[in-house]
Amino acid sequence: MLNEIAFLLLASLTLAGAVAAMMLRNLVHCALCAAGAFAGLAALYLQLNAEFAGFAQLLVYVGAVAILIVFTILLTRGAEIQPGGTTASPSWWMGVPVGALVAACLVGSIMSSPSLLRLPSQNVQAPVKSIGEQLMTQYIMPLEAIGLLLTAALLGAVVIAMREPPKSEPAAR
Amino acid sequence: MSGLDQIFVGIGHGLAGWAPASVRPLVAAVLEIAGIMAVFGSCFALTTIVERKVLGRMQNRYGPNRVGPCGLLQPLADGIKMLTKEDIVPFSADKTVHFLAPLALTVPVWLAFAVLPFGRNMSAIELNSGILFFFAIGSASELAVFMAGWSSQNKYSLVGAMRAIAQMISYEVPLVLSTVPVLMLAGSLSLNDIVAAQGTYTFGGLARWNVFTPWGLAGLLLFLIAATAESNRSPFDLPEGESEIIAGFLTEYSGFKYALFFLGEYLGLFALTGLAVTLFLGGWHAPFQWLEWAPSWLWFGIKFGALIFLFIWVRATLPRLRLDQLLNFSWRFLTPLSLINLLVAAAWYWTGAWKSAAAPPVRWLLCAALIALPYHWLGQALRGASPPPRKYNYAE
Amino acid sequence: MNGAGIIKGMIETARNFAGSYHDSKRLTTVQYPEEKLAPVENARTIPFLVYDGGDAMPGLRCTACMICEKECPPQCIYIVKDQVKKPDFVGKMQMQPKVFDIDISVCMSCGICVEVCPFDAIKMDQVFELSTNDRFGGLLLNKTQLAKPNEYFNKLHKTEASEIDARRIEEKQKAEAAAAAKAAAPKPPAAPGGAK
Amino acid sequence: MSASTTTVELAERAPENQLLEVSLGPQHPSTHGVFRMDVALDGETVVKLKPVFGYLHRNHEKIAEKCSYLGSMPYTDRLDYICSLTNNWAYALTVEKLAGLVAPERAEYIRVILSELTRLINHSALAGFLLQDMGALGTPLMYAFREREKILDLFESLTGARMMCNYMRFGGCRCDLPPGWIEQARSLVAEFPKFLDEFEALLTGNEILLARTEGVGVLPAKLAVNAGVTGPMLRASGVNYDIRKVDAYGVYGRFKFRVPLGERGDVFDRYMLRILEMRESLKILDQAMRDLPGGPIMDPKAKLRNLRPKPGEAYGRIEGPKGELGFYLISDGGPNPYRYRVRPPSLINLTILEDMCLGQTIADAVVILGSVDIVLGEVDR
Repeated sequence: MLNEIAFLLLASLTLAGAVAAMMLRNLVHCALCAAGAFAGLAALYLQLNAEFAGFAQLLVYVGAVAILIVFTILLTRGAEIQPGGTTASPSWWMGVPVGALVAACLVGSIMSSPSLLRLPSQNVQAPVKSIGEQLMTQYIMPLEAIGLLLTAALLGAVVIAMREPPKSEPAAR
Repeated sequence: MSGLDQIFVGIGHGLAGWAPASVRPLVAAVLEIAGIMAVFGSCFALTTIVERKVLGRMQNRYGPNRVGPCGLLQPLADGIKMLTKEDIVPFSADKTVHFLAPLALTVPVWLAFAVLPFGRNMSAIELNSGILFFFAIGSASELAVFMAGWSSQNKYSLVGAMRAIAQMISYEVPLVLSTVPVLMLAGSLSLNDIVAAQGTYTFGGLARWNVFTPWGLAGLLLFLIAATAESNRSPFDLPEGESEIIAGFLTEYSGFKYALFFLGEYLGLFALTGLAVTLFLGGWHAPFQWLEWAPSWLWFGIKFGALIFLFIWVRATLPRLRLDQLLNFSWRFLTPLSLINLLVAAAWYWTGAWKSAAAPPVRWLLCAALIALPYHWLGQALRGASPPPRKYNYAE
Repeated sequence: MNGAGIIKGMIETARNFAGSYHDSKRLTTVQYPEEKLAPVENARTIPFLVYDGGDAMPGLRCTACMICEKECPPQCIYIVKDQVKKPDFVGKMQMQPKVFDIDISVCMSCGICVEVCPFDAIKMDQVFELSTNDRFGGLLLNKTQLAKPNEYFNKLHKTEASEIDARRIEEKQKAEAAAAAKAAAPKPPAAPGGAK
Repeated sequence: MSASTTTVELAERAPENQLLEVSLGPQHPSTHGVFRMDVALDGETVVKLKPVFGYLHRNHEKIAEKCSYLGSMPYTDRLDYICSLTNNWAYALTVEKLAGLVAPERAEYIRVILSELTRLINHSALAGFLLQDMGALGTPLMYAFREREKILDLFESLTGARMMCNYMRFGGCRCDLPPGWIEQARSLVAEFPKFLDEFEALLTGNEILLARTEGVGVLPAKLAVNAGVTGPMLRASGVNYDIRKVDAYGVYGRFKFRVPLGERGDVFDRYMLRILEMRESLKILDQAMRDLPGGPIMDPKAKLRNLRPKPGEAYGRIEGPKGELGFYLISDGGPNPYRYRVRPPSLINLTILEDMCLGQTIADAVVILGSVDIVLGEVDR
């Protein structure tokens, strides 16, 4: 019984955070609500006893990605609120059917996928040690690929952020 | 021995016994939480007064001694003052975020205590990925610092917040990397297993703590330096560099919110000190075999107090680093050193198989050299071509 | 070694920390209200008027010559002369101040009034607990509040006070000898005026 | 961060609107009094810096024109309130030049002893405050103040006040040394080197201090000379100019002491200069106390009260702890000076603050201001 209440609570919090991240005017508030949504998601993982996934989510998303989002908001446009802009654009009614279509095909593919059919075995214990071994043996290729991808992204970010030294760029900014 | 040692565990079980069976686990959990919050709450109050008295003694003065016997009621006086002080929220500040920031900082830090083993089977939760939980919770504090700095809408707090985030992110890397050798050698992420791994005793009854190995000593030093930076303490207290930007992200806070930030900072320090004791100083194990009779939580307390004294001692002595030096220090000195520390730990592990009599000292020296040389070269590289020592000529 | 300087500094603070428990030179705090520093003879805070004998007003040495009022840099002394004259310690008739106020909130305790006073009438006190709850009246001391006996002056500045007393006694004897001589030589004069 | 980036190149780094205007206002923990710096920051780097002062202006020079010569002597204590005795001496020296008075031997020796003790106070307090700006929470400052208290007790037992001494008169000193004063001073001078070694052990080798001060706020010798900078700041840039050697006023000619000179003129040199100058002052104090003559301490024909020097002008200067402290007096024969002008070393050393701080970070700007050693009483007069 306790589990269901906790699940409902956490799920509603996460959804509220996600919706708020979309609806609020002030950009920094949106970023913080997004961080709240990430934390809610991490709590859901923990509820399913997937400790490693939950803590990794908390560490990566709430620790780093949230700060990244907030920094990008600050450094690019700042958090000024566009005066008078309504949250929903005038042609919102065009969006509803497109949204419904995407939702339909998503639900369809989930329902028909084989993984749902198998009865989920009781809380499978996934200690960190076995995850570590799997990562290093069976999934070694995806891990290395992700590593390369992230380093490339890091280098790209550094190049963009670096301010060109004044001498090489004659024209004023 | 086990009577006094298990005294708290016994009390816990006794009290939980009275509760009806269905809700017993809940009551046990609440008791543990209450225990941790009581102990570390009073430890926070005690540390504020001990810090001011030790700082005073190091500066040839007494430190607070007017409130209560030799100043022991000073935290009570500070608490009342903080509660009664008016809580000013600047007009242009973003009210909600300004209000949430201290909470967002303090709540995660309380969670970090759940996983630390304070004594024999005295840790609130036994997670098999304890350290990951600890660092996941620890990383949430940056967001809180940003919320505080940005919401005060004040130049000084914005500069302070930016400094704080840059510092915390760049010092999280060496903090985590310096714990990896311990995990590698202990073979598990759970803190209880790590403490158990340090439980055996070598010749002469000396405990087999990690700090007596070269990579352990280097790891402890790296961890303590990174911990000072994580909790914004003295050589790295740039975020609230009083002499430059008043109180950094704390400028616009007063009254109880300021006290909450203060509490959050100290609890962060306690959590990191607790982790340092668990990882490197053998958790609640006694230093020598013949000292095993003392209760285990007492050893944890003694080591914890020693490290807190070390932090206060460093705060009394060292001036503050500049921001660019601070970041250089982390990225060009601490992080490479902690990576090299991994190699040293690996070397220690492979040379473990030597059987000859002279193996332990040779092995120790070999690994120590493996870490000392890079320490010297990186230090020279960091300070750049150190200018020749200044000679001052005199005019008659 | 890279960290050598920092470690030397840490040892220094540790020595001070340990020293503060046993070495008096390392702990120099005086707990003010309970312990008080020994009074320093030359110390000066605010001026006070010296009077001889038991009674304050007639015994005042001040002859309202207004030199200190002119010389005081912040002009914090206010004197009004009194028509009635009174004899001084040698018997000569001297003026006396009807009003003698010092505004100690303006006074910067420089001691120039003491230097320029020809009659050793004003000296520097050593009391520093001067806090009052009234900013104007409380800090404006009038003649009666300023007057203090010569014994108090002797207690504060012993060497200077003993010199002045010696000089005054010697002058008094010289004046009495002159008066006696004048009395003995010509026809018997009126009784000598020396009033105690 | 090369300190010599010119202003043009800096201004081009970030457009005007992105600069963060911060006023390190009069209400700031590390401006050594009521002094304001309007700083334009590009990130952490100082791009523009405008010093604003005048908050502590007390109209000292106009008041002096109304006061008698003796009357403005206590006001000179309030100029540089950390070293009041050197202010007194400079003023007394100038009036003696104006009125043609000569102080007796014993008074001259006492003046040298007191001004060297004041130099010890000022330099140790400066080193303490400099470390306070760098973030060492009070430890060096408390050690410096522990020594300063001993010297202030000496001043109190001699002149009557710890900081506002008002001790020197035209043609000598106000009162002679009380018994036991010289022995106490001698024991203090004997113990002082131990404190200096302790201070240096705590600080000079400290890597963080070296990192924070080397190459920061470099003052080229040419700029220092052109800007009229004097005192330890000038000597830290390597220019050999010490008025005690140049003028040899008072009895300084009889003492053997050396003048330390810096090499690169950065904040570390200025800090080190002060420590070395303290050691030299100790040498002077030893020699002065050894051959302190007896005799009167006041020129008998010096009149205390209505001193009316004959019309004319005089400029007397001494080597104050902060630099060349000068007084320029014009007398029209009346009891008070016609014109009374003070040459404040702190103010003149402060004019080049912007040149030193450009290109440095805001943390450095605070440390550079600390190394300039200003006292707002003297800057604003």
